Amino acid sequence: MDAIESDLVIIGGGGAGLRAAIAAAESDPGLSIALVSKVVPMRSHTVAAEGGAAGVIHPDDTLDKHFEDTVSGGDWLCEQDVVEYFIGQCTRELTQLEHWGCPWSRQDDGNINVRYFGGMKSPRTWFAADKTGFHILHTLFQASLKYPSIRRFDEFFCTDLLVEDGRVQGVLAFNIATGESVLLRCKAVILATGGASRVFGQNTNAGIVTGEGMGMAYAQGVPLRDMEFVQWHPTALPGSGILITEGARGEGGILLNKDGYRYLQDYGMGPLDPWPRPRAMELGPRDRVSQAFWHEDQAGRTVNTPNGSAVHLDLRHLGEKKIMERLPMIRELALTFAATDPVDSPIPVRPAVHYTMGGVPCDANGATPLQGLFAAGECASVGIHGANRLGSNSLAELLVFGRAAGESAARLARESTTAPANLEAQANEAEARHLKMLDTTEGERVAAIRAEMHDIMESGVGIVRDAERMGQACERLSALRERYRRGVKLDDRGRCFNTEWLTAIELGHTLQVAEAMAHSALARKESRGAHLRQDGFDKRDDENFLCHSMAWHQGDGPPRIDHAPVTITRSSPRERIYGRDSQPEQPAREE
Amino acid sequence: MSQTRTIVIECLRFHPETDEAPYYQSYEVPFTEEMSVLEGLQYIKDHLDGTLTFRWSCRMAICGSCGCMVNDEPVLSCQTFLRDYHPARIRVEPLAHFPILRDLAIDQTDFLAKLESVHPYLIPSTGDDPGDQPRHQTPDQVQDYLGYAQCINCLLCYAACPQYGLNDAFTGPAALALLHRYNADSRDAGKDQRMEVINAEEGVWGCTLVGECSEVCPKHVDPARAINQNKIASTQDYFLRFLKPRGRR
Amino acid sequence: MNQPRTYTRGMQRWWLRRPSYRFYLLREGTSVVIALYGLFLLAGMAALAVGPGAFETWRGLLFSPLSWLLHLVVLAAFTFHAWTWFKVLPLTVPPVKTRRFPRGFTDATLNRVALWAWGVVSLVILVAAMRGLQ
Amino acid sequence: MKPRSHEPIFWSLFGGGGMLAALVGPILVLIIGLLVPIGLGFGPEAMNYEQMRGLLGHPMMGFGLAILIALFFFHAAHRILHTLHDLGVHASERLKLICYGSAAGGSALAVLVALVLVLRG
Repeated sequence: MDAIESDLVIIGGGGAGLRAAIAAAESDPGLSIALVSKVVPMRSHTVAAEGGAAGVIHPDDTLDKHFEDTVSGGDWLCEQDVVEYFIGQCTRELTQLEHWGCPWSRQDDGNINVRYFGGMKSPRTWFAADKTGFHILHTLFQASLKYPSIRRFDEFFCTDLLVEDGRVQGVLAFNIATGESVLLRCKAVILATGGASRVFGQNTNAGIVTGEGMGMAYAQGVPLRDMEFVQWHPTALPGSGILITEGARGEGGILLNKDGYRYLQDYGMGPLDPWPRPRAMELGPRDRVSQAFWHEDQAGRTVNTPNGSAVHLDLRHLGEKKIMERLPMIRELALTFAATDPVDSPIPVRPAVHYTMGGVPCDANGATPLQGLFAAGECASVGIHGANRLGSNSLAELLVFGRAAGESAARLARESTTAPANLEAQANEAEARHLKMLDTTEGERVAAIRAEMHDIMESGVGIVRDAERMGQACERLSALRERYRRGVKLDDRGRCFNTEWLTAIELGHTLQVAEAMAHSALARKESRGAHLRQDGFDKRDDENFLCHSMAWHQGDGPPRIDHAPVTITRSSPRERIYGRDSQPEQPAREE
Repeated sequence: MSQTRTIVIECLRFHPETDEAPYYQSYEVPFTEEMSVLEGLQYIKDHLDGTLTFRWSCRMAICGSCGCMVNDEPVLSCQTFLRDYHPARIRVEPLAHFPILRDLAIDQTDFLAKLESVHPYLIPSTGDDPGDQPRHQTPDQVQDYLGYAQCINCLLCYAACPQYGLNDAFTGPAALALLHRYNADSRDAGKDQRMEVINAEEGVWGCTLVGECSEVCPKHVDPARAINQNKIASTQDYFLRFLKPRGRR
Repeated sequence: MNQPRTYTRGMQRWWLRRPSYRFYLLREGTSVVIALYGLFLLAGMAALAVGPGAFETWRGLLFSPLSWLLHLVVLAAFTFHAWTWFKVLPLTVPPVKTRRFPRGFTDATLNRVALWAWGVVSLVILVAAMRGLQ
Repeated sequence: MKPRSHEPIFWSLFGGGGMLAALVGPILVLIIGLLVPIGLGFGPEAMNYEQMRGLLGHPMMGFGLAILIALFFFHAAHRILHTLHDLGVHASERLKLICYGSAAGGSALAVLVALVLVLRG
């Protein structure tokens, strides 16, 4: 097995990984940095983010408002000290991107333009038309090319963290093209592997968002935090799950049921007038808007499409000029994937899984409970999203905490004096375990196990949950993991570019993440943010559940769930009100 | 669900461990109205033949992973639909002009090296320190380069460019368009550094304006325009360099 | 780390792969006709310089029916060249001086300008020739 | 540092020839090759020896035509060289010399002839 020495290994080449790499390279040019990703960095899922990134810059906006929106949006499950740090860094990071060349949309006078997103008191979302993630990712990738100390390992698939003496000291990866394994020795590792939305069938995410980064940490005894909080984005295309940005509503789009009625007014986000205004109606938070869809669907007031029920997202009143200026990709996506031109007709949309609020717990420096391991981006649970993430906070998160993790990991690597451990035995054992899969001739196909996982999660751990169905999901996942262990039958036995094999390894991690989600959900006997129960626990219960869920890996068995306290600094839990409380004197959009 | 029909997908196959040369293999794939070529390939991988290898990720035409040749046309397989070919069979091959790694997956290292060669980042003029404020840039100034900033690096333009196929030293459409994107940015002052890339034989002069790069670009980047405008720039630079003060090349 | 073995397909008869490639080669091929026509004009000039006899031979060649038919082909080639030339012209013209063309100035505008220029120049030459070469 | 290409010289000549061939080529072919021979709009004596001597004896016309022919040659030399590359005959130094050399030779000849015509008046 080849071994490569570097000071720092970053797993994942998306927004968080690239930002971390640049931060590490800038903080110490002498440091050797390995950026390892299973895809070439610009293919990472950051590329698909559409609407924008939050940063206080509008004259009406304040850091306090950003704090309040984030904490109330997260239903008070946020780490408030971390949120405090976060809101203070966002604008600086978005400005940094501007200096690197990001083509932010501008006002006529050349200043940065911002738009409203759901749950915001003031316009705060920096955007680059409706391809914000695309522009951020490419800007970061291209900027990263300036730093000779960043060595990229494109299309290398990481499978295991190697821990010795209680510290992460290496990573086992496979070069996808050749199938050869490589041992990446290092003094610190940053996980920047993204979320796990592909645990569900109906999702807005790329095929690579499979949660194996979380799985790798989990397998090493790091708990997964708040995994029950899964975000459904309210507007995705039925069937494909392709995302229609919240920016569409930020620009003035409205949601209609089959009777052409703006149903959100019936779900605590009204009254309708005056419109538009912030934190109301279509500018409500994602959890509430998605949950309202579920109720409309139950009541039979949704539209039937060949791919299931939907409601209408109507942009017609914006006019072609504004749609082409602000939402050009949305128009293209609707035309290509839904045969609908939003200039002429409403787009059919429905909720789909979009984001994993939980993940590997870490502090504001990205440090996880495991020595030498840092996390940033969607795979991390740094604590700013709580029970429901506000749109635009995740792109800002990538930058703020990508940089923080990069700098602190660099510091650790620089100061580390421990002699390199002997990792060969561990690496060889892990490699042998993965290679053994190539010899399995009995068992089920990858696709069959994956499809069943989707079915279990969709039916058991959906938008609205109850103990019975969550319990069934837990049992079925346990059985499914057992079937996975018994063997996955591969058609492909070669080493070169064997994506079937790597997908099978990946699926092992994904199944564990799914299990952590289901068990965490079952253990939370209340409703909060995106976790909505119908079985008598339909209210928030601050007395018993104002706390994080922690899922602990237990080998082949189901996870152990316990709870950890939440840091509250200056905002005590209150009722979470949208609609009627929201500054009716202030117009939501400027023309 | 809409009605299911069947289409024959013929895929180029090549496995570096066992095959001397590529061959074709056909699969019968049931499909519905909204199924893309990518979903057809995924059906094959999931249900018929797990050895078929291809790249994909976002399935919404933004990550640039899934480019391939469908009936000799470079396309993103995620936004190309099986219904448009039925009842004829379709032939799916890896992107033309690139070395084949395996089946539909090509080796993109050459492109990545070219991307890096064009200094694809903002080079501000010295002494221009915006501090912690964003620079100003009017919507019109954004428009000057925004079109060229839409490239998703899907490589369809390279697969459409016979000049790249004939001589892979050519820097090629996407990389040169990206170069132009930064040159056209009002915040940038790095033209001189990039001129060397433009002026080289393998720079803009590798292009004979076949024009297909712009035709096949799924994001309407128009690399042909970027390259050919820079032929004028390079020509000016060639003749006017003698007039420039010494020290500036 | 080992480099993976790859397979590179050749460019044999690449122009058969797409109709647009054949169109491109046809476009490039017009240059042969342009060269031959240049030679033909040069021959006429040279004949003119040599003397009346030589020029009459050249003019006789020009007035032969075969020449007339060949000139039909030459005209087709030149016209095709002109069409393709003007079509790609907008791609090669950078926005000069002002950095930006005025709003509404598109490729189609430039194509129209080129077409008008072509028409005017052709008309002027035709009228001049009809006046001067009687 | 990548060596600078000398293509701008040849590309400029190619571009000039292409532009002229597009702008005036079709009408010249139409007049000289098609209309004059059949006498459409022109008399039977159009383009006779005397007339043409008079016309091309003028420096503007004589040298003008020579330059037009020269640019046609360079336009063609450039495209032919690249098309040969497209067809698999790669541009060696010798091939470049042949292509641009012939164009240069033809151009020199055209200018020489024009000079003779102009000097003789």
